[in-house]
Amino acid sequence: ETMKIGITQNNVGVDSYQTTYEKAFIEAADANADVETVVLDAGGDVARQIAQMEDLIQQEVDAIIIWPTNGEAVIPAVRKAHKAGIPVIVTNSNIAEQGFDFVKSFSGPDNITQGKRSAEIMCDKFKEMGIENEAQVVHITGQPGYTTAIERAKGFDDRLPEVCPNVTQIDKQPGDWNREKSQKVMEAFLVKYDDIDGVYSGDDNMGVGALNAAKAAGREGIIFVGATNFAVGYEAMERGEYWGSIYQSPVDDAKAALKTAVDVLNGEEIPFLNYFDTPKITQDNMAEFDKPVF
Amino acid sequence: MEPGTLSTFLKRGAIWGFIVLQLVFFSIAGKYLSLSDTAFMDLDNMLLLLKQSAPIGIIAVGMTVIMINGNIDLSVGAIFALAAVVMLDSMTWPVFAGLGDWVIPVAWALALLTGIVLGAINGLIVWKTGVDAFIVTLGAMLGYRGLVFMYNGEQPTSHLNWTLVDFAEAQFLGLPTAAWFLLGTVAVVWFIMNRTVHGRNAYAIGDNREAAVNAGIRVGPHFLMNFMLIGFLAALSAVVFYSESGSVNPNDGQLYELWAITAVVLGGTKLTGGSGSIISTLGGVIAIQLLRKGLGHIGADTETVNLVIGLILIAVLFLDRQLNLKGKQELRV
Amino acid sequence: MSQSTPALRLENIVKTFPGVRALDGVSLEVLPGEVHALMGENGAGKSTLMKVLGGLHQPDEGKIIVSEQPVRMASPLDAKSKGIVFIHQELSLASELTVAENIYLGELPKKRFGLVDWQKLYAQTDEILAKLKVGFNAKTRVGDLSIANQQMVEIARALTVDAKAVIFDEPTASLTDAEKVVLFDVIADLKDHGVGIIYISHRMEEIFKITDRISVLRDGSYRGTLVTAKTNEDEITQLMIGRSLDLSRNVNHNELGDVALEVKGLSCGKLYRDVSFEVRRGEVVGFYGLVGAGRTEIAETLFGLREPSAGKILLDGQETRIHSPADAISKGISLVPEDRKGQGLVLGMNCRDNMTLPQVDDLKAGPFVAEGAEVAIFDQYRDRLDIRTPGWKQTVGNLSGGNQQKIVIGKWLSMHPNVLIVDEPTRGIDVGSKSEIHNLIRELAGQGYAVIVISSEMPEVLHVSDRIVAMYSGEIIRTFTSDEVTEDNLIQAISGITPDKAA
Amino acid sequence: MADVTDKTEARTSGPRESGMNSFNLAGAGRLLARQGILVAFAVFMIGFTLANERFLDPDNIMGVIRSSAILGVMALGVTFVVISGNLDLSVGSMMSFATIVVLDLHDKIGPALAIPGMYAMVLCLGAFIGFLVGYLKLNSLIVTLGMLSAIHGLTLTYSGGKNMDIADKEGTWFSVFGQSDVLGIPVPILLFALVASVLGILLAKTPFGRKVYAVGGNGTAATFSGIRRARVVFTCYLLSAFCVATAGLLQASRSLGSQNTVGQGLELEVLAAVILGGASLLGGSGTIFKTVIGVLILGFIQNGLLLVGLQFYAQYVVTWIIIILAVWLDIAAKRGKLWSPIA
Ligand SMILES: Nc1ncnc2c1ncn2[C@@H]1O[C@H](COP(=O)(O)OP(=O)(O)OP(=O)(O)O)[C@@H](O)[C@H]1O
Ligand SMILES: Nc1ncnc2c1ncn2[C@@H]1O[C@H](COP(=O)(O)OP(=O)(O)OP(=O)(O)O)[C@@H](O)[C@H]1O
Ligand SMILES: [Mg+2]
Ligand SMILES: [Mg+2]
Repeated sequence: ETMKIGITQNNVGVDSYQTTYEKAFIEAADANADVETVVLDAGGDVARQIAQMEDLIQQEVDAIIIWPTNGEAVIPAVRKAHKAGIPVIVTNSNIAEQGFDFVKSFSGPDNITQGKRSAEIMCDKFKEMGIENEAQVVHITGQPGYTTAIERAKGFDDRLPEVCPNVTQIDKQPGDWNREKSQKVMEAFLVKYDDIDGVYSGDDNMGVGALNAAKAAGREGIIFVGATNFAVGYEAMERGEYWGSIYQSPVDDAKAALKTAVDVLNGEEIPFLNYFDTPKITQDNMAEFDKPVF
Repeated sequence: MEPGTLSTFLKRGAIWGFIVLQLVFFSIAGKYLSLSDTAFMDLDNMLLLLKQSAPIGIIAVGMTVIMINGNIDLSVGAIFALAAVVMLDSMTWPVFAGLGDWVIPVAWALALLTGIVLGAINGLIVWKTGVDAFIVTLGAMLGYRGLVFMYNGEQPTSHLNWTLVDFAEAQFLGLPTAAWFLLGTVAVVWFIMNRTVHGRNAYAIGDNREAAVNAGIRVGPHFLMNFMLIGFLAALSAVVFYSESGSVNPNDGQLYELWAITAVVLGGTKLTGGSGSIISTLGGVIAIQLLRKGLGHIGADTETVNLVIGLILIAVLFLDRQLNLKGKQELRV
Repeated sequence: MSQSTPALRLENIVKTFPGVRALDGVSLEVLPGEVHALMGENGAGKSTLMKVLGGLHQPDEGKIIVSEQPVRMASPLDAKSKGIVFIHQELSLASELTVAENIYLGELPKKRFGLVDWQKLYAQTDEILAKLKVGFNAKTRVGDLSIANQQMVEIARALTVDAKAVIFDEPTASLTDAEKVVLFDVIADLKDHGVGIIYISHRMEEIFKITDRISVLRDGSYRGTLVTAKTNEDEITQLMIGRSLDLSRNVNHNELGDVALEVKGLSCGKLYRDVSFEVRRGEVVGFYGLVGAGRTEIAETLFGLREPSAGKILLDGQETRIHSPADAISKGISLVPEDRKGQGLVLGMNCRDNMTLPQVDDLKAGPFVAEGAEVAIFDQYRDRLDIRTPGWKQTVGNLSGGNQQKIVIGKWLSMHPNVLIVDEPTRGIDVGSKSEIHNLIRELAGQGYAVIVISSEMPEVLHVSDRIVAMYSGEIIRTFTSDEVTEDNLIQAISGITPDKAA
Repeated sequence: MADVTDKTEARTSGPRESGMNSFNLAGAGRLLARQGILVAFAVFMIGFTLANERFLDPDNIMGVIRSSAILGVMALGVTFVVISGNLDLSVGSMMSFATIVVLDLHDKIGPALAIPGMYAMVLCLGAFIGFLVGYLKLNSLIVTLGMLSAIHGLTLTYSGGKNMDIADKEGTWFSVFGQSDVLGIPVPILLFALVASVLGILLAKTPFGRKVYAVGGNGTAATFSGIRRARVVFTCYLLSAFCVATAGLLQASRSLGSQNTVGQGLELEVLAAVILGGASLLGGSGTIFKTVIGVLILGFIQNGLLLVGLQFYAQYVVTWIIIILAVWLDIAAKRGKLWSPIA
């Protein structure tokens, strides 16, 4: 008897992380002879995602994996699945606590910790440079309203004053997960502020956009730190232009989600929070990591 | 024949034909390609379809009115989000603390009021400044979205009230709540457009504004009322949807304007105003929803879904034109 | 004209548009039960004056007095509520709505809660339509009607309210004789009820038939009022344009050349059947018939706008197929279409660009449009057709109706076609320019062009044509030479009474 | 240009007047009022300069124009489409496609072949849309909305959904279009100016331009005048695709790497710029010059608000108000009255 597993993803195609995730998920499912999958994409729209949950319930799949577009709005839909006796696994970014009762397990990165780690990377570098008492930082966040963007920003904003109390964050604007947009944002920052020592971006895609702006303006010596190490970010680190990031593999993310679902269906005991590790990566230790495939 | 009856219904038959075609196709293809054992045309699945059509559908009905009137409203997605924020947030306001579950109707009323007010702002600007509705609402799409973010920053606004969720998930006489709201909206707005003086005047204004003015119809108030109507319906759509989901992201409702317009045009309403049918718009909405659902059912991937939906839209338009061609006697212009 | 208090009075009305002083202190008085003609050349200001009265324009100066009370017409609605009904020169209808809804546009009968009282609406409409003796009913979609019938819908609006005064701005421009008779009955009826009527027209015979007095405008100023019974065409024309005109039947035939256009057994679905005729160089062939007889459709086929279902078209003896208007133009065919607003003009464009539109590809200086050459063409035809406009930069939409028509004619004359087809060429054109256009048509024929004139005005057809083709219901009934045609046998032919049947 | 200005006025100056609330500007003022959008532009520039003196910094001005160039080039093509009475909502999605394709081909066949290859592919898409809208006479809004989605799918299929980056970013001359300067002026600005001039002349001075206005102003009358309407519409979409391809080239060259959604949402911004410049959605009016002004206004608003340091959502609200005020001022100046004549 094969296991029928349905997945509804957030927004495939919006960036290569999510696309690579989807590919990896399908590959992993194909590799497992016991698993058949229905792969859906909500295109970032909550209503569509809820409709997809309903469709999956209606199709009587054995388990549902959800990558929530909104960690709270999907709770009633998750409850519906729960009531229908279908186990739900949340992937990548968690749903709100009120929904925990209806969920078997969460599998994914810990975005708040990621934000914190980025703050630490930045602070350590400032200390190494001896500017931890005067440095000024600008912050480019992801698409406004997205859980991942909010959590990473929160982690960074909370942690930075703890580790480097004298570093000031002088401005913060969204870059919409978009390289071009963040390049524009950075251009304006550069006009506005003569002294910028560090840039934190919600992912490397945006970080590279900001880097391009700084290069075009001929401003040097700025420390760029990002998250979700993309191939472009990795390359920029190789060139010594980009300082550090958080290593997070969509392939691991996808495999972990599928494995969790399979384990649940096999009746195995699993922890409720299944964080996979997302380590710090900087120019110093990057040799330990493979270049990201996305 | 009075306007809006059977013969016009049949004239705009292409969209219904397309729906039937889809049902047949997905049923057959589903047999081979779907993992599911249940049939695509299963009654429950069809009811679900109606329910899932509600959020865009209710807005599309309003959009039909606006477009018949010769305008367009690109701000509906933002109004949708802002009304939802007001509804969900107001349930937590201390003033209403003593109301218990009676806070629900109060929150609904506030949300609907928000929609009406936002619509009225658009309507007044269009009326008083004479700036084209496209610009006014394109601006408002940004401006209202800004208000959404102002309200609660980037955080989602949430309030899960299980009484409300249970109500929204319930079924009356076999139909889900949201489906009732959709059908009710269609019926009421159909009635307004075909049976009331306001509705008929709206058609006249969209058809030939100068003639309407010459005949002494006051164009401005009609614009205003229709913008209030679509604001109300965008809010109603939010009320229906967020009663069930309980949390709104500040980005919610983005692109709804484009999907609503697509549904309206698929239903045969002219972009230039003056003609259009509420019932056919319902057809347009269902056709789109069905397409998404069907493609999911047969397991199409993201690339294919985008590609197919785009090409199908064009194909439907093409078919519709072929069906409505008057043959060789048509003037070649 | 028994009562002496005027139904309405206009005093010293002044109205200027940027660059145009459209009305320069015009006064006018209309008595109850009087049909008062307003005449003047194209662009004299007739429509503008009526728009002031109808609340569509606010006057810069002057007073409007209705029933001895000075009033301000703030809007069309306001004017209507004060008893002024305005039947517009340009059709002002919502084509997707029904006849009934259009007649009662802006004042649909209501039940409670703002609901339309359909029963009452249709009953009232049926009553009005019965008076107008039209062949369509209250529930017909207006867009499905011919232009003439749409005009009748417009006219029907005069009968919906208790009007003090009704303004008809060139109501007969697109009507044929049968409908005109009905219209005149309607006017007589209104008159009997003491309604004051302002009647704008360029057609003398109508003026003499139905009006009591005639006021004349010239270049925006008032020229005087004549009593119809005591005046004649010459006096009016003098007042309007300052000279007299000769409007007689065409006698001087041109030398005829080869056959330029021959049509053999041409059919187009149900629109017309088995049509054959020929037009020689130097010849003017008039097409006369009732509305819907299919004349326009033949013209459209010859211009590449319709695909014929059978038959042949020969140009200079060569059989050809005409695929599109562009194709027709390249083969030397020009068409002055009957609907100037919809088919003839780009209203938002200026006069010059409209006039040179079909030849814009030929008027080039290097890769650019030769604007100087364009202005030269425009100037030439402005002078020749006496087009009243402040300059070529004026937007065509701001010209008076007649001047718009002249732009269309100029546009096609300047193409120097081999075959010129004109469909209702003088609709809305004043007498002076009309005779100028007639002369032009004759002159063109004299230069060796082949000309087809489609017209619903018998005097016009008789005046310009060498031969007259009478059509009825999509078929050619008979072709007359100008010697054999009489008004009687022409009317018989276009009513479907063939000579043998009549005999 | 004079004739073109007249055309745009015709649409907005309605035949009715109400006599009230007129702020008729006399003489020289009237001339200024005709270009209400320029006045609006000047007002915002002064406002932003007062708010932050760095706004007028030459580097900043140059920077804004450079980053507006991509949007701007697209807007030039869309101006043609809009004047011809149609819409193009597919430009954003098509720009993503162009960017991804040229980046991919760059590494496969080298930049010299990649650029014409990309143009060819994008022009094919433009031709397809032009065929549907021009020859088959399908509704342009739905066709281009459909193509927005379809081309996105195509791009995802092409790239496999992954970001596309040039392998050797330092060694390629491909970056000249987006990153280098000539005589101190960034190349994107020069290209934008070049395309704008050529298309501006094409629209205002050539028979083709005249036909575009005629087709958009009254398609039936244009046909009756022997204009091959389908061909004109088709060509407009080809021009639009050409502009999109150029924008994609600038984009790709500027960042030498891209995600699949780089152009997402630009369609509405482009349209806003075109409309802000005074083109009517009904067709038949608008000019290239005004579109350029519209593009610059949008660019400077975004930049000015960033410099002022408002929260992004406050920027949204202010942008809303500015857009409406700008257009309002523009048409109010043309009709000589503040309030609309709508009853
Ligand atoms: N909205 C407007 N803007 C500018 N000029 C106008 C406008 N309306 C009318 N005019 C000008 O005012 C003058 C009078 O026009 P009007 O339409 O009253 O003439 P008319 O006597 O009705 O002519 P016709 O017999 O051709 O209908 C014309 O020169 C016309 O160009
Ligand atoms: N009462 C009517 N209802 C519906 N269609 C009509 C009616 N009368 C005419 N038509 C159609 O409208 C079309 C155009 O008629 P139109 O009056 O232009 O014909 P025509 O012979 O060119 O007459 P004319 O040139 O005198 O106006 C024809 O195809 C005719 O069949
Ligand atoms: Mg007139
Ligand atoms: Mg005709």
